[in-house]
Amino acid sequence: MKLIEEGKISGSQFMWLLVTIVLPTAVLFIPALTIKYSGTSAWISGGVFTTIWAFIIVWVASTLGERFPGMTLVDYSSLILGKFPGKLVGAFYIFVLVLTVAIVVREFGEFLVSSFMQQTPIFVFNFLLIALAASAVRNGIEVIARMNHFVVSLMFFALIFIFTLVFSEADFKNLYPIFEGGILPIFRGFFTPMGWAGELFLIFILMPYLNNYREAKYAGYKAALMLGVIMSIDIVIALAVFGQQAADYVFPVHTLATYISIAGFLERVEAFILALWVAGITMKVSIWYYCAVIVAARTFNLQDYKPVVLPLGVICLTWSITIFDNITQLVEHFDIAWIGFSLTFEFIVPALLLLIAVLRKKRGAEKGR
Amino acid sequence: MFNVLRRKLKQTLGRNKDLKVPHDKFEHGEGNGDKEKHPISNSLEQNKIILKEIFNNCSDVKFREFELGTAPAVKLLLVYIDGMVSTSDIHESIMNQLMLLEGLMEEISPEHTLELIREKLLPIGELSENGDFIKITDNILMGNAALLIDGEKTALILGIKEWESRGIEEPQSEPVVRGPREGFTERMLTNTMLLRRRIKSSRLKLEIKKVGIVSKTDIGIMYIDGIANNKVVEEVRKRIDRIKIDGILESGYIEEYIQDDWKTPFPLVLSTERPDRAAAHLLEGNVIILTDTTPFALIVPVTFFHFLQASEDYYTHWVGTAMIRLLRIIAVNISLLLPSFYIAIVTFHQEMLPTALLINIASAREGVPFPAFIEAFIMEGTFELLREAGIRLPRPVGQAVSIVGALVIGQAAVTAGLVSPAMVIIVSLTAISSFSIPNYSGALSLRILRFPLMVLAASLGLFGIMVGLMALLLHLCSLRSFGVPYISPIAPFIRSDMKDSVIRFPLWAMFTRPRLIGYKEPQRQEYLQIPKPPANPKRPSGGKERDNK
Amino acid sequence: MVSKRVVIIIALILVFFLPGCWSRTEVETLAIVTNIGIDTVEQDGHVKFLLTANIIRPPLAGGGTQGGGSGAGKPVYWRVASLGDTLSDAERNLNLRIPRRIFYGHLRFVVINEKVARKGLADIIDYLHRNMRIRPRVLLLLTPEKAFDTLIRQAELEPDLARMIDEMDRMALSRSSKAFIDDLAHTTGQLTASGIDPLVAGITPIESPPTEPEGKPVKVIRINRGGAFRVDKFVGWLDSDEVRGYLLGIGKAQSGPFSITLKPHSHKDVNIMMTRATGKIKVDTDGDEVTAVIEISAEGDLSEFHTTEEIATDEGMKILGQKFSDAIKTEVMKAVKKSKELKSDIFGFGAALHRDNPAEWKRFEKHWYEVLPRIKVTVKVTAYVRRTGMTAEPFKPE
Amino acid sequence: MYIIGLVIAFCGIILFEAPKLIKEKMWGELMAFSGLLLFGMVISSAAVLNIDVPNPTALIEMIFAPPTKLLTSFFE
Repeated sequence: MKLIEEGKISGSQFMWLLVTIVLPTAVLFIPALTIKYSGTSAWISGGVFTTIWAFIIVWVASTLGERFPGMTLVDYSSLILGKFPGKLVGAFYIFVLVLTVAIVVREFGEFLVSSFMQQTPIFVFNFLLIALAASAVRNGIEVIARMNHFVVSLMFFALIFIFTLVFSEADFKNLYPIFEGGILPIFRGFFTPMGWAGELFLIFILMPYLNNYREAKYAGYKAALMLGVIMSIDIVIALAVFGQQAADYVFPVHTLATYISIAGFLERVEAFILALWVAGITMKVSIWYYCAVIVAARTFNLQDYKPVVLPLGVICLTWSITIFDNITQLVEHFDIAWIGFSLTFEFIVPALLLLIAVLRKKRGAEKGR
Repeated sequence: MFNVLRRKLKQTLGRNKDLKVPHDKFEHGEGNGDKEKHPISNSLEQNKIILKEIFNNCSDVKFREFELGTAPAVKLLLVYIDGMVSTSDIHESIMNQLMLLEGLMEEISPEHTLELIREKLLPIGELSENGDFIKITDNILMGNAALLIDGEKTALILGIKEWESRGIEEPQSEPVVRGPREGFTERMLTNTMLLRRRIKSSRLKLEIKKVGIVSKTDIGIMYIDGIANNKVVEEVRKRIDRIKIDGILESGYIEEYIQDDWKTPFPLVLSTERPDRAAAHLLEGNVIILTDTTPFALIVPVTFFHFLQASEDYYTHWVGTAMIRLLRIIAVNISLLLPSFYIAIVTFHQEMLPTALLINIASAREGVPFPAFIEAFIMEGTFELLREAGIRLPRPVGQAVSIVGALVIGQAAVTAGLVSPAMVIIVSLTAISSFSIPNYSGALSLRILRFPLMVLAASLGLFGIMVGLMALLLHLCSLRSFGVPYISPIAPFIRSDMKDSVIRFPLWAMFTRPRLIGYKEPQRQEYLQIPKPPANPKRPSGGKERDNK
Repeated sequence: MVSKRVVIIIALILVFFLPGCWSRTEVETLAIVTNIGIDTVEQDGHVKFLLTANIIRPPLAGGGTQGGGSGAGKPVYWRVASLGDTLSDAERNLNLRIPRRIFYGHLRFVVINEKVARKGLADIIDYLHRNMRIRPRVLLLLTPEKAFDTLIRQAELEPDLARMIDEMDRMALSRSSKAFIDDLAHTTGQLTASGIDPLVAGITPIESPPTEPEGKPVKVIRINRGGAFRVDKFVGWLDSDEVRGYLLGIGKAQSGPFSITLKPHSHKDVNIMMTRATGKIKVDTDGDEVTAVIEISAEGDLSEFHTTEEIATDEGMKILGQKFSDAIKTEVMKAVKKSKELKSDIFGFGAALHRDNPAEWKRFEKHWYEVLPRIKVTVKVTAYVRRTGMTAEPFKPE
Repeated sequence: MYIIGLVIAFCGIILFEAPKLIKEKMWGELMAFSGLLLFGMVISSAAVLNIDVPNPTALIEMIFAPPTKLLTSFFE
């Protein structure tokens, strides 16, 4: 089966792509959402549990990918289920990915409008973000992977910058008591970040672009671990500095950045941090967008994926503005419906596919590459 | 676009239809795949008429007729361009030989005149035969002399090129404190000599091509066989062969035709005036393209970091160089971003400034009638104008310009209330930073990009800047120079190449060539040649002393 | 293809010029507010907020040519106030007389009137938190007089009140640990968390005798107390010693002079300068009884010695250490006593119990403010005097 | 007003992609392109003209909110 784009990425580029798939929005939203339910043990649900969950997702995705080397989810679903159901799965995933792009764009637009530029219409931010991502997507996965290398370092710099500079304000007494209400609240708090950790399911679509597909599993595990560590630190620092109050902030990490003050000189840096974060979000949107485009191209059996980039962009942009009426609806959506929805497309459908593939002994041809 | 050019060219060149030999055939010289032959006849008169017609109205082309021997006298015609050949050679090695040594002639039959002249009479190193008008014309135009012999269907081409050229001087565009003072000159053979003197290896190859339908400029492709990537060399050949243009006057012409992407503001080809730099790049596996008539050599493939390197970096201590490299990277950022950063902060993110500074800026801006963006635009524009004026003007006037300029972007503009003092600082810092980028075309691209970024900053603040930077990053990541990713040691990340990008490692640690450029023979030196004190430092010369006893 | 792309790029650039840049504001169109004061006023039977703001006057303040010291004659800040039904309303009502956009990005502190605080801080905190320009670092202060009046008091040595309070917070107050200014984030955290109550720095307005030759008396402020809260309502003041006791208890005291009596004199005759201190609170329960242990360890240097005894001995230092720890203990106990009196859990005994024993905390949480006065608090102090300064033995006049 | 911008934008997109596709006879791509673009046109014009169209998140909420609530209620 011929790939639509012949771009190839290395194992480490793949790993960083996976990190970017999750990190930029997760860092912004997860602390508040987990602390809300799990309180002081939020770092267990947001860090430890999510890592385990991410491992499961990576295992399912890369096992399927190794079974059908060189194929994306859409390709082997029609191999496993037959032609028409396979296309149906493809159509479902186009919907999922386009919607996710729209939601991610909306999230970040909301963040920008509410914390930096209140007078600017959200359309401007969404439009620019999607326009940037669209041009990145048209340039192909290799360019995205290369950009991502750059951007990941910027994001890490921003995070380390925030974390180290507010460290002196952290009061680790705020982390106690652990396991206050037993295990249940921890699980409850885990449901929201679960959707984020599960985003690693994009391995399904990106794996064929890997130089050596056997590296996918390892890279996935590494990315999952890295994400777990970052999320734990993120939640711990937010808790330690603000205590339970962190749950009331919409964007605790941003508030952390506003709280930085070193010697009365190094302060008021949040706009700078924001600027670095724009890069991360652009990359995240680009990767999701790319996956959406590839899935669409595979589902419609196209030779060239470029023609569908702009139409999908229009849909993403429109949805990014119309899907939610206000920011609370967005947060609530993550809290309720998204949990079930993300579980379905990130885990249940792929796991079922894997199960059926194993039962029907379907296997892709090993390609001599 | 190119087709149009070619068509136009053909039209203009093909107008002179009444010539016996169509004029444009001569213009499509060798290397153009022109298979048609235009042999000369054995009648000297005939040939002379044709040549005269070809060189109609070319007063500097000299036709000198003379005779060889006494019985039977053979008519000879020497054609050359005055000023491009060595007059002393004409007099002593040619005329003197042929006209005065007539006594020899009697022994030889007239059928062998050509062999005789070629083998016995002309003491000239570079000598060839040719029987085709096109080739002969080309050779005359190149500065060779053609000797036509009555009764022979071939002419002798005498390589006696000599013309005035500038001596080797210190390069103006890339001065150094430490390092060789030699620079390339306008004469290509001098330049190849300068490189050969640095790399005395038979693996250093030179391929000469003629480019330019009218100008027929010599283009030399130099590379070290076995180090340079064959594909790159092949690609260079192909791209140079593809150039169909009337004339090449500077290597910039070549540059524009061979770079991978015409839209980018970034230079995808490095140009240098310094033979040491060119030699260093040859050793790394790059290909050098020399152009006759210009001292600027082109280096391909390049990456973005090449534009932050100066040849001096490798001659001074590595710690200092490492620091200077970092400084240059900061300078790149300042020269690209500082004005837009100022605009963004002053018009959008005022909370980022320390209170005291904000108050100062606010009070300084109190009387300024323009928004910060217009203010910045005026000042940056003024500065660019001044800089341009300073370069173009003759030196004495240039100084006057700089004095006026200092007044304009200095005190006077502030006192007049046109701009705020902070803006003056911003502009001057930007200017200084852009001067500290070693490569002119690299700095130029940053200067261009500064303005769109300012627009973005003025409309969307830091977010706008970041959007601009992301677009820039996207562009940089998609660029390639002869197949090599433009920002290569960073993205894609190549650990072994980091030694010569952001900072420079000591020379002994740079034991590999850049992976994407000189990958054929990656190792360039012995491993671990770390300089060390002598093995037994306690007794540096103890052994000898004992011997004396 | 090519020309099309160029057209698109040009169009994009033009698009940016069109909308006139939504969030753009030039610096000179900003009214930079450095501090605000919040009062309530009764008008027509309604309680309205009186928002007082100090706004910087840029032409007077900076410019480089003017020295910082000449601030006494012409104040660099400008006090304006306006009424409103809510604080946001009052904020925008300021613009009925100010031609510039009110800019909170450089807000340094908020002064709240004592009476307002007695009714509850939650509304004010909500206003401060929702505004994206106000950062969590903003300092909170309580004033017994009208905040409107406090904001026109003179800042000496610094050009304006905001910088004065800022420097006090950063440099001066920790020298004695007798007062402490907390910021918005912490206060909010303590307000919303259960089992801990905030303590907000308090201002004492005073009229100081002339501070310049041939000057008039000046109205200044002094930060020398702390307002204790129960949940979000102000309940009473702690004086400066009690504030230091509180700071020692929660481990935030850094240094400070402790005057102690070595001999049964009528006056204090020794001073020990605390150089470092840590404090920890542990709370446990025994049936219905709650016990709290405050563990403090401190170090100090001898900084003044008014008797003639030989003290530079190991024994002497131990005696001094004992006295030093007694002094600390007294101060902490005073603060604890006050906390119990006011029924304000500023030490966070409840939070400590919650931390150490969440199950027990559940039992007491509902009626914690009744339990609070009954808590048995013991203070354990280990204090050492390490050095004697530049002289060892006292000078003996002979 | 906005609808004019929208029309210009869509014209731009069509001019940008379609000619090449037609020239290279990529009919499948053209179909996919026009189908998706038509959908985009419909929803974006609806958004601009303030016409209510079914919202994807509303759909998701309708399907997934009850089971999710059931799931999470076990842990509260």
